[in-house]
Amino acid sequence: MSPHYISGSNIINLFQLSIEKIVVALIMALLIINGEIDLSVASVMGFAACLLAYLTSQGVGMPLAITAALLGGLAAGCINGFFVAYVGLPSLVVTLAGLIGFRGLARVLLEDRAIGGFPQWFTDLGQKAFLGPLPFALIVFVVVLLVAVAILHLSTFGRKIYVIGNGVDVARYSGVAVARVKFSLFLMSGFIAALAGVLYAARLGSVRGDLAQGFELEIITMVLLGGVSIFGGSGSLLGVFLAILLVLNLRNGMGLANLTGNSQSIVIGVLLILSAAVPFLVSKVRSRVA
Amino acid sequence: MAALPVENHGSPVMELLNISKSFGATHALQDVSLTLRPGEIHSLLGENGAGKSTLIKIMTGVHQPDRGAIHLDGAPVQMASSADAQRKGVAAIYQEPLLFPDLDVAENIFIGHQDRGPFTRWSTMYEEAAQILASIGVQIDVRAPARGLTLAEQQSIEIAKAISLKVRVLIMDEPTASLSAYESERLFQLMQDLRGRGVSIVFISHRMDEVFRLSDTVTVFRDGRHISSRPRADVTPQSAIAEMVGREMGLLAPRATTAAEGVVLSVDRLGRDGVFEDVSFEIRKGEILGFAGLVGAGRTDVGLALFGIAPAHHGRATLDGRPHAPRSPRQAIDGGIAYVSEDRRQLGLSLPMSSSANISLPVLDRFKGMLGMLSRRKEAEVADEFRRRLHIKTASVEAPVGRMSGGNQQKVLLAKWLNTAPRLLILDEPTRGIDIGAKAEVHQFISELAAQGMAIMLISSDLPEVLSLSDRIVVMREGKQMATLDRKDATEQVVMAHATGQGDQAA
Amino acid sequence: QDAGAGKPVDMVLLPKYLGIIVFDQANNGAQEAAAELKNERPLQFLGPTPENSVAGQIEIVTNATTQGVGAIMISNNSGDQIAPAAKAAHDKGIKVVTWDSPIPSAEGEDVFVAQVDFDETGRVLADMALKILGEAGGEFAILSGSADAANQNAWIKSMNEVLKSDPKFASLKLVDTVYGNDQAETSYNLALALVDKHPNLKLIVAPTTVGAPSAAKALQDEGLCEKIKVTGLGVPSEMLSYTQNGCAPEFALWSFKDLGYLAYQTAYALATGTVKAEEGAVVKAGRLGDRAITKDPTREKGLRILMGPFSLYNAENVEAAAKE
Amino acid sequence: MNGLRLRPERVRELSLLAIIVVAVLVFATIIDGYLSPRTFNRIASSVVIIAVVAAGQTLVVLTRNIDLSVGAMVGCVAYFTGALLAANHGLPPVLAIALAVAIGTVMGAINGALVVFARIPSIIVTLGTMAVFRGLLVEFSGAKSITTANLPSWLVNLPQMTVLSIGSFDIRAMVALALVTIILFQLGMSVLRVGRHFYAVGSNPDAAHFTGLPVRRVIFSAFLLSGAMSGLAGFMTLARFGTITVEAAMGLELESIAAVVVGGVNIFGGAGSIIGATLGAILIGTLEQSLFRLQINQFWLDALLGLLILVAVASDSVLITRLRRFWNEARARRRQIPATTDTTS
Ligand SMILES: Nc1ncnc2c1ncn2[C@@H]1O[C@H](COP(=O)(O)OP(=O)(O)OP(=O)(O)O)[C@@H](O)[C@H]1O
Ligand SMILES: Nc1ncnc2c1ncn2[C@@H]1O[C@H](COP(=O)(O)OP(=O)(O)OP(=O)(O)O)[C@@H](O)[C@H]1O
Ligand SMILES: [Mg+2]
Ligand SMILES: [Mg+2]
Repeated sequence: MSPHYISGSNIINLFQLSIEKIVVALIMALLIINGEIDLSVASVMGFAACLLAYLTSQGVGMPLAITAALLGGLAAGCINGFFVAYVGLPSLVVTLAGLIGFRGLARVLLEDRAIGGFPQWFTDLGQKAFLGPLPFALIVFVVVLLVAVAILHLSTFGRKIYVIGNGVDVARYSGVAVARVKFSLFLMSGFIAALAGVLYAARLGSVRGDLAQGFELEIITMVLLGGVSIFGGSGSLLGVFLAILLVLNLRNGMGLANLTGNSQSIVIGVLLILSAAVPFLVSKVRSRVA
Repeated sequence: MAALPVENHGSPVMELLNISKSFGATHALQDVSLTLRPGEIHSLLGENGAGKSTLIKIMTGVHQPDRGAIHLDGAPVQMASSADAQRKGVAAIYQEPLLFPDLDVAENIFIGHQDRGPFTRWSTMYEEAAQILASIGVQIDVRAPARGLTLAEQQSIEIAKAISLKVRVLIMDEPTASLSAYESERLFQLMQDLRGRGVSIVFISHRMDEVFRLSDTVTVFRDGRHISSRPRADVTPQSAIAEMVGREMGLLAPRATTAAEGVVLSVDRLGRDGVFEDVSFEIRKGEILGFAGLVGAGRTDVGLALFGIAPAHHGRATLDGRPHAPRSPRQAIDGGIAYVSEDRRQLGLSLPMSSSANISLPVLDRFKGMLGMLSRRKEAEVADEFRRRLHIKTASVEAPVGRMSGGNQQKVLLAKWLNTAPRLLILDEPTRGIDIGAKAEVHQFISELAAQGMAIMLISSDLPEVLSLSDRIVVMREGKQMATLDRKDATEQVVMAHATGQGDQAA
Repeated sequence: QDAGAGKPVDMVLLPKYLGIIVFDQANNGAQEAAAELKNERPLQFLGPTPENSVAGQIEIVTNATTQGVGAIMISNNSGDQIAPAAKAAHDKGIKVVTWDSPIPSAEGEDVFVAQVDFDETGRVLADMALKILGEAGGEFAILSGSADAANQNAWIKSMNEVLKSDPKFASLKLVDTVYGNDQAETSYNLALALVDKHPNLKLIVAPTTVGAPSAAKALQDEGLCEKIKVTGLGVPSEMLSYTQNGCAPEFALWSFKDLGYLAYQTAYALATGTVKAEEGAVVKAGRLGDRAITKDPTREKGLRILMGPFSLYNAENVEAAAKE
Repeated sequence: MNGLRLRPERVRELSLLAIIVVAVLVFATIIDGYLSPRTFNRIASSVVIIAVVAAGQTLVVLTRNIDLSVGAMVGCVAYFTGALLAANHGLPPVLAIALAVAIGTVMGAINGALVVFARIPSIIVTLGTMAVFRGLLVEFSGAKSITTANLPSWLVNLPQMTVLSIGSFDIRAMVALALVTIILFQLGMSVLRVGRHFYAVGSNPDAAHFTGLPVRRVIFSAFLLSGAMSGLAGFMTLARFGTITVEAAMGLELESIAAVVVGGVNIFGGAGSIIGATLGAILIGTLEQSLFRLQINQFWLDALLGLLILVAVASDSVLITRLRRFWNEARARRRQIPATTDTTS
């Protein structure tokens, strides 16, 4: 093991490098437990960041641009949520459309440009420590984690998420406002994705149309790896949090051992398949033994 | 279609010898033997969980027996899979027909055939399908997709499939559970027709009258054991029930009416386009208003309208004197209505979740504790109280409902809705598919609730149940209210006459 | 020979992306230098896949910083997005040398090893265009890499300036500039789209080694090589067939092997402390001789070491060059 | 009467065809010289790769599964076939194609085995194998790319090869190859009994099991064939682009799913056709190439494509249900059978 592995700054680095993904993963967990999926998160991240960059390039002030970017994320979530919750289309397809469409809007906004030159305080927010040694995004992550835990595991809303994930009809017949729950989750997902996009823009210091492209797969992988059932109704944030730690450490460990991105993705891909296969194999072995 | 030779007293077509089957610690079947003769209708009786379905799954190769043998025509055979069993002439029709909604009727009949060559010959297939359906007197368009067919039509297709496969043993697991009386009647004719062709039929039903009308042989199971097999003439309903439950048990006794003053729900000319129309009735405090009719008569839809799932388009209803027109179940629940669904597994309970979570669900807001968070302790306390009150058999109220037996699940479902402390309780088929013991308990409990002053709307296709529990009975047919009968005027004959549209002749 | 030769230094070489042939050549050159300098520590050649280009480079730089390597050599695949990570490395005492593509703001960068003079590149591209189109000139379009690639943007800018300032190029008309993101498929499609959009197009200038062969292949597949030519920067072995069949009569490149070699020499000298990253310092770069650190004239801030020169390839010399 | 013979699915396909025609006409009015053989060739050559992959994807989606690894498979096949050809210039073309298909088939078999035998949901399996295949490609290739210079000349010249010229409209060899494959597939699906098994398994897996259909074999074959089609597409990608880097065909999985969805294949299995998916691919390819042509950028393309998918699915869920009800009623009326559930009359 590399001696650099356990240093405090490395642990912060380890979060910092994937912080945007793991913030979004928390909300994705809620959505998947609810029996839906949001494939469009990475595109919404890109869209929000591009909106921010576009507005600043047009001379709009940073606070206003950030607000607009977050509102843009809410709007994206609103569109996804409307078609899933109120029109009743499958979220896989709606958010696939979103994945392609919002990325398209991001491209329309920035075209071929890369826009940077953000104010110092904004890039510092993404790049410098904010509270003690902790960067701002890490604090955001902790806050989102706590809020998500409170929502999913402690609140009545969280109970509704599970019930809907286990069967929409039972929830409906029990007086649960199914559409409203789904719609709010998509709103949350859109908002958090936009927030993550803004954070990413701050960390990178400039924005291109392809910002965060392809992140959705890693985000979903972390959630599924955390034991959340792709069919909805089961899973916990503890599992997701552990999976996040596992993925971050694996990536970091492999990175420090100079294994590059693609070996890492092989390992994570295999891990994902194994984590889904193990419960089945165990039950099979158990029935053999019995 | 060539008729098979009729031989009523031939040697056994199928024999099960000393079959045992366990699922983990559950001994679903222990040392069970059964003999099936050609051209007989052989009924299996037993409480829920007695092992009937397990036995037929072994006959059709879905499960493999732990011990014992299966003989066909005297020779031992292995049933490797349901397809294998079909090839050997043994097929099953389940309570919920298993069709392919996207394929058309003819394909549904023939898709399982292994011997028709590598190509689909569409025109030949349509012709043959039409012939088979005609031969059993069913009129369904063979080119229509199976999606959207009625349950009865779907069962006809299953039977056509069995005929096309030239089966010799046809197993029917609770085929009438969701059929109207008229549709059941058609099915019985078909069964007799098949028997005439020499097909042996294994028939499972919880309805005694059907069993005693149709069977040649009656077999009783209890707790995974074979209790008796006798010709029908040697069995009475009472003796069979005694064997099923292991004790003597009276049939339903009518309850004493407790209806008091004060109208809880009043419904005036309620209607929903294309579903039901002009339904009017009142329910008073402590009154049980029965709803009788054939399946599809629209009783559930009236309940769903009042519960806000599929709101009414016409007419008006008042609850405790205030207008009642819920647009969602939430509004209905807040208004004081509870609806115990007929479909426990799909609509009633969240099976992977605990009883306490299920019981608190409709009124979750009442279980808020600190900071508006959910209080699990409060939930458990309430659930535990219901566990005692309803004699729910479960190790813990935190255990998943899905692992409980059907009867206990039904009690949890009742608890869930009683927990809302409703003014009006709508019970839709509250005892469907649960065994006699649990059923009696549920009946007892419904009576108690009425005695305590709750207004109850009881939708049931179990005529004796409606007749013995209700104070008054509304009979529906095809979305119309045919009659509202006082308890003293209601007999099975009168109710059925109204339900089948023969009310005028009967009156 | 570097005075510090023989000292062990951990070093990382970062290409823009994996899977592009010229970067492998640069790696070979760097390995050659490592052997010459007797650095016993292995050289890590780590790069991102194109789909996580920016994030991938940041991650690799950050990890290298955590490991506390001696020097990082970066071919920057974006704009200033890498700057914070480079600065963090630099602040920890790690030498950061950019090569092939610099950090525009020079933030966190010790020195940029420039393949050629970026202003010269513009002129070379313009010259080749003029040579192919002849005195009559005509319409041409640029097919570049990613929109924020520091090196390509500098080249395009200098080419535009040359076109404007030198009357010799008055007959050349730039009609479009598009970005294929160094992806073969996108570049292919963009080349065809350019052809359709501009019926009088005579030439596609692709200052990227991915864009040039993709554009040539597209024209060849459509049977348009008679009408429209390709030029730009290309690898001889990839361009061979197109040069021979006339699709791309002439293109230019420098030796990426030498570039890797020089980057390594520079980074090693900085890391061992034999040379300071300041104007006027001189790196003794083995077979490439002495190279001085100067101010980078193409950026506001920043130092650079210039390699050069350009090699022009055409039907006469391309076959020999491809065999190298 | 004849109108009644049109099933809702056919209506869906015809309307898609109409949309394509309208799109072409609209583009023709705003782009000079659009209606030309060149445009046709351009669109055809780019559509066929999506269409071939979409045909395989259709089979998978019909059985209630999804294959997210197609892009990675196409990339792998293109690379490995390229490497093989670079090493053996003498390899006959037919064998080269067979090899490409075989490599794809093996990868499809891995997906299929994991889904069928390890019982892992396909979305997880293919999400995983997508990363694994792509990663292996980078590892094996040593991050080097295949370039036309290494490839035999017949392959480099294949994209220009024309099998049939109608006036100045050329039918290119690769387009023909793809079309023949797709037509064979569609025929197989409707004429072969096993073709209908894909529909049955997706329509009701439980019923398929109890009916004795080889459910596992059917799902396995779906993935296998999706792999095989990706193999063919990989070969076509190699021939078309010549330069194969580690990210070849990235994003094709989304395009193929988009084509399938726009083509009216039910994402929940059981309904849809290869023809529909092909039309979906044609519409997407036409938009893509035409917008490229119009603006020389794809900026609006993705935004439009997203909208297209949304509109296609939304109109499906509303229109197809209506159409089907109408169709049922009309048929029933013709046969004097009450359309609704009234069997009491
Ligand atoms: N797949 C299974 N796994 C575990 N236990 C099972 C399984 N199938 C049946 N059992 C158990 O075996 C016993 C017999 O069940 P079976 O379904 O045969 O009863 P049944 O007589 O058909 O009841 P019902 O009237 O409710 O249909 C029950 O205790 C049941 O819980
Ligand atoms: N399996 C089915 N498929 C399609 N339509 C159905 C089915 N079952 C019922 N319906 C339709 O629903 C409407 C009324 O059914 P509803 O369930 O309200 O009747 P019910 O009298 O409550 O029957 P049940 O005894 O099942 O409760 C009718 O129009 C009928 O055609
Ligand atoms: Mg049973
Ligand atoms: Mg009902």
